[in-house]
Amino acid sequence: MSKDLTLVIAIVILTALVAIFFISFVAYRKTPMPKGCENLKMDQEKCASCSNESCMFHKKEESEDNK
Amino acid sequence: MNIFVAFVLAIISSMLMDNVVLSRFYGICPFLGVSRKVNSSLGMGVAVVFVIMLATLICWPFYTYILVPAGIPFMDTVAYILVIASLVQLTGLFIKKYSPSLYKSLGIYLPLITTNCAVLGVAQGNTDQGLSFLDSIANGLGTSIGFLLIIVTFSCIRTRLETANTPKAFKGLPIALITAAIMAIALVGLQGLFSGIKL
Amino acid sequence: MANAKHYIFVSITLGSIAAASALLIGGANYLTREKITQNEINSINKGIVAIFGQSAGIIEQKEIANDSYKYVTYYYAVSKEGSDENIGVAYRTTGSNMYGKISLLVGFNLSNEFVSISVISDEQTYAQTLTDNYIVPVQDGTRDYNDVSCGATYGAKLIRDMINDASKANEAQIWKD
Amino acid sequence: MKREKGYTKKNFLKGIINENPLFVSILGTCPALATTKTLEAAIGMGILFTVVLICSSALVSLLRKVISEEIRTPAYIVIIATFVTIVKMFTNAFLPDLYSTLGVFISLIVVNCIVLGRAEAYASKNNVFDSFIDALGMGVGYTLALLSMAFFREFLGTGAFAFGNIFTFIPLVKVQIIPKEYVMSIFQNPAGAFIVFGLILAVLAFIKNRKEEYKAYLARQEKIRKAEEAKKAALATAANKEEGGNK
Repeated sequence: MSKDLTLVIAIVILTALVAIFFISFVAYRKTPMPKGCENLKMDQEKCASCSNESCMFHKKEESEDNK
Repeated sequence: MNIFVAFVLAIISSMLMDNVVLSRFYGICPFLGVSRKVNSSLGMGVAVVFVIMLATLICWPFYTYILVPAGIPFMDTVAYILVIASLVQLTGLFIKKYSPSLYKSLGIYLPLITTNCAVLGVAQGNTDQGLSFLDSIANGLGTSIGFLLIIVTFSCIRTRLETANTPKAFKGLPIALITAAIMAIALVGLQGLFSGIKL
Repeated sequence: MANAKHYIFVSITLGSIAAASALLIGGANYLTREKITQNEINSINKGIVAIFGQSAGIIEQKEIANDSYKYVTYYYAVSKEGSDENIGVAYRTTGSNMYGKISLLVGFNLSNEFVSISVISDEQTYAQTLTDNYIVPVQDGTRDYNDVSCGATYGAKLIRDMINDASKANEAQIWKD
Repeated sequence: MKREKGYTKKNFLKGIINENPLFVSILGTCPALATTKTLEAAIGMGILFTVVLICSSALVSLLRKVISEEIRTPAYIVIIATFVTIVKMFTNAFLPDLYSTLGVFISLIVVNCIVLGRAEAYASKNNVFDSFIDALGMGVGYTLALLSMAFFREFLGTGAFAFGNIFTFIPLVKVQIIPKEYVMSIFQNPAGAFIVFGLILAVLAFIKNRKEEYKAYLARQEKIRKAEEAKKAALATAANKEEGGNK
């Protein structure tokens, strides 16, 4: 197989994967929360050992602090 | 040698003797972060089992039948992380839509799993080590069940430790880490448990 | 309308990021590929030196695809540097078990006696126990094949099989045809 | 934006001391436990990690106006994974021994919380230079933390410091300090990693507690001194009054 063709295939595969991820990402966000799950928390505990900013708990706790 | 026995032995050894957290060091962050309450650790563990199994079932064929024939096996890490991230989102989507009760118990742990090393570590390890598909499944199953087992056990110990009289400097994480060390020593003792079986 | 525009912009951004990443990775692969193959050859040469001593080198190599020896993949004839005199043969064996892939060089001298082994590549997860408990004793001359415990049962059986396979291949002199 | 003086220096130093990713934020623990068997492996891991962190932070900050809010996570994941793959290939080509020692942990930099966390928390909001300095500080801080763990593990576990096994371009040096019969090989095992990490965290917590206690002690002393001064002043005024009365 020629070098250029391999690169084209690589681009196609990667773009397809990113597209799948993006679509599922948007779809997950747009799906409404089921009833009764609006205020789910991890048993009122804080993730003390993790300050991962991308984590959803992190943001929740911060916004609560702001209030 | 019976394939079934080998399969079970592979599961047991990647579950206990070469435990994912205590001897391979994957997934330490959730191991320390989500192990304060037994309920949360159970939810996290079950979610990890689910995602690791799905990732193993998808990533290995993806590597063998798409990436290698296309001549781009070097793109494995990028492909795996994207597959895992999509899987997490899709799983979340499905249980959000169709099973609110499941979402109630697992939903909040799912977004955490994208950055869990255990999932990527298992997917990457399966192909890096050149395992067969059956061995990959055994590895995935053993690893994930081992994670569930250890995180639940550890959270039980930690709830007891909260009330124990530990020195002030050791309160919280340090004593938890020392506990993990003792658990690791205990699991080392199991090595060669079934050495009577001739492979 | 604005929504559609926004989505087009977003997809173009993501698509170009993905394409750029694929190009970058492809370029890096193109730059490093030759070096990686060279490294592999170097590690085989190093293994030959580790088995047969300084100034040993490969004078002839042959790929072996014989179904009755499932681990043996390559045959190497070894000589002292600067002379054509053969001082031994080595076999490259590759196999995998439930812990992963491993690749060994097994060396024999001219009177078909086992000399030593040397590890070329080792993708096994728990390689440390294997190296300490099995590979080092074999290199030191122990050849009673006691299995070591590794995981739930034996991990070292693969190495024993690979050495036996190479030994059998050497006795049959499969490289002659 | 107007920046205060010495911001760059502060920005660099915060990653090393006040916000050390490993010892203060407890992030990136997986490679910290797995690759600290020897000093050399720790240095290698630290350098690779720093390179990935700097590259991805700089690029994310460069593209921060193009990447809109909703495609952040996918874009960041792709960028980080790309740099990790490139770093992995170059390691495999030029430092094959480091590559085989670290193994799958090079790929696992992708899911290291520090890289994604820095991209989201800092690089997506600040300019390229600041992000670069921030990433450099975090990387150096993480490397130093790894080195301090590897120091204890290698020293207690093997009793020696060996260089040249992984970085083959430097000559092989091995300094045996503790005789081989007296080493505690548990520190080379997984359990030893947990013990060393736990003890380091305990020592840091102890120092922090001591500092707080000392501050509280100083505050108490200050209070007592003030109270005594007030008392003295009251006594002096009372004495003055008495004197005045006697006259």
